[in-house]
Amino acid sequence: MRYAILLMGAPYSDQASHSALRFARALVARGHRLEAVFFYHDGVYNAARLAAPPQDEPHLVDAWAALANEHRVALQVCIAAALRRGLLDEREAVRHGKDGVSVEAPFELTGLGQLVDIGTRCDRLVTFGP
Amino acid sequence: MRYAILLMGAPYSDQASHSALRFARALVARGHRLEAVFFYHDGVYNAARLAAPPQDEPHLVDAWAALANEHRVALQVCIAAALRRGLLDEREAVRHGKDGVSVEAPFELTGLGQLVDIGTRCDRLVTFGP
Amino acid sequence: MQEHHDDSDLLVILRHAPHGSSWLREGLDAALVAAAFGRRVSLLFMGEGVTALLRGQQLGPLGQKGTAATLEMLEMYDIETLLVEEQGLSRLGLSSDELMLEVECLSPSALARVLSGHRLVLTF
Amino acid sequence: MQEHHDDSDLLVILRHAPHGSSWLREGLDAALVAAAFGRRVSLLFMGEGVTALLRGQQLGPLGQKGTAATLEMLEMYDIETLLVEEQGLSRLGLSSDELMLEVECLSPSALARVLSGHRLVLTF
Amino acid sequence: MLLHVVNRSPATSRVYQQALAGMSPEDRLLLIEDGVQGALPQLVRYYAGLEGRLFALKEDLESRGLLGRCDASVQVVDVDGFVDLTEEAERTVSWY
Amino acid sequence: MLLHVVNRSPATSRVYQQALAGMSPEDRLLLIEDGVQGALPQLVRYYAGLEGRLFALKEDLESRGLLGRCDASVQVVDVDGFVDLTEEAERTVSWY
Repeated sequence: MRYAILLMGAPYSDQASHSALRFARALVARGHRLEAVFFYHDGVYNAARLAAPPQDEPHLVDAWAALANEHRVALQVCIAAALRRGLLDEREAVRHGKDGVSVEAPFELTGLGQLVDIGTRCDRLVTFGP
Repeated sequence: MRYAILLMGAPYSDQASHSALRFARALVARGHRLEAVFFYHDGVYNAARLAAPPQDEPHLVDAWAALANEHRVALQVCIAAALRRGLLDEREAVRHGKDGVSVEAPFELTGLGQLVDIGTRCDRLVTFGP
Repeated sequence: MQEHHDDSDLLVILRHAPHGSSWLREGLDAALVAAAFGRRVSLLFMGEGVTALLRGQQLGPLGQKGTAATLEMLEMYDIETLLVEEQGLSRLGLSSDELMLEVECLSPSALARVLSGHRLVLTF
Repeated sequence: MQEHHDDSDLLVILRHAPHGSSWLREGLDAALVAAAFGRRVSLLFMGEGVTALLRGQQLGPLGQKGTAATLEMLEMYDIETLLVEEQGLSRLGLSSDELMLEVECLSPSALARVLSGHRLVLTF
Repeated sequence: MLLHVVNRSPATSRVYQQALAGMSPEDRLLLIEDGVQGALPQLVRYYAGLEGRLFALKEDLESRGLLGRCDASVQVVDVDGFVDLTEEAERTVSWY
Repeated sequence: MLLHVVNRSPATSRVYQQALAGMSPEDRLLLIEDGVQGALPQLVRYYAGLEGRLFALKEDLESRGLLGRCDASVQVVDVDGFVDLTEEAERTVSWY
């Protein structure tokens, strides 16, 4: 089946990101297609490329990136939720006159329309809240 | 009296930051001394220097900086909570080999010992949670 | 009611009060975008979310807008199905005629039917 | 008990379960740092926080450590006053002899006295 | 005397129980943010026994359209009154 | 048939009430994260009437030391069982 995940919890604050990653890995291991993870509300913090967790803790940002690269999962970050929280890719940094970048590929800033789109297009949408 | 504030809520997610700022302004208007705001848990996200909220919304990061500059309030960000959430100043960026900076003055990364210190040293500590 | 809840619909459940968090606004944003993309959208106000519909809301502590103005625009977006959890209202001692918009009150059994009747459900 | 709650004390209230959020770990970190700085620290486990003391905890979903190992180090930090809300335990059907550390159970009236008796209270 | 601050509604959160459990007979309780819902006549019963010691933040009532709906037993204070309360109390304990 | 997912404990949150309100008689409920506390014998009464339709996530019970304490009426599933449940249900609705 085609799945999508909606993640709304911040990493290192709530278990939501851990639960979503565990579920995502189980999905692909079972042969399902995970089309996209959509990051909204505090879930957008999962895209913070500068995250430097202690060595003995899971690196969630890297874990999402690995999942995306291995299984062609789109990592879609709500642009409106991200901008106000200080998460900008290079294009948005230029557009807002900021001298720094806090989001990079495979995470992509995108509109809420994508959430509606994957929600409708996929067979299953599973939400992980904080 | 000497006050300190402990802020644990993310900006743009919960009202905690708004409540803390409003309370801080009322404090200094009344002639109290606000020594420090300590940012912990998701409160550390208040220090995200790249935040780009819509024009018609309050800019919380700038509002904290203005308060700090006008009233000599220390803005102390828990370094352990900040690093895992992707908030690094220049020194930590170098130390962790990251090519970007997401926290700048007047916010300063500091240890939890500072929280204990201001909590003991000030006459009042008021916590704003998410 | 049946015609509102066919299989092409999106149900957005709003469970949070205005000003206290961004949940309400972010849920409404999702609803507005979906409507702009041509989806038929229903809103369900549950629990504390029913307070979003109270009259006389004002700016937040630092002058931020809140959500009342957005709710007033729903009709422009063709979002016309506004459902309210009856129990959510009564728990707060409110009645539907005190609300700023016309809504349909749902009994507990109707609530479950509404959830089953939508193709996509988003909880905020 | 009185000697534990003099005016130089810090009370850290832990109200969250392990693994579900970072609150418990962040509260414990504050307690450990305060103890390392020479403060006398008491811990109060309230509500869901009492589950932090259950035996047999294991790694989290992605292999993260949890907080049980930290709790076992409390004695090394001279954090010896471990208070548990009696009601928090009974609400979950637990009793204090099922816990991994020796604790003092507090009745509702004792709870309020403990809060009043500390110079600094941090709620997590 | 301590000031306790609650920012969640008793309609959906049980945090009010923790605050009440931690309160001494002379302590005060201030409702802020979503917590001001607790000042509604229908919900104020959760705070029975706090007569004269129960406060709610005016600005948060106002922004939610709740100012006129507040139960008569609740003392409404603005943010300056909030500062007063923290001055008068030895310590402030927040429940969220 | 829908799958409802609850991640908060009925000991401190009233979210379980919203999930129950949204459930049809054939819907299923899965407890995850802090929600697995609801599988304790003392708390499972909040889910009365869900016999045969109440599930709890094994890994989250295990990491909390709760696996052996689970009420007999709760069906324990691991994360693969979670995937099964989402396959079998038309939709998943999360309450948090």
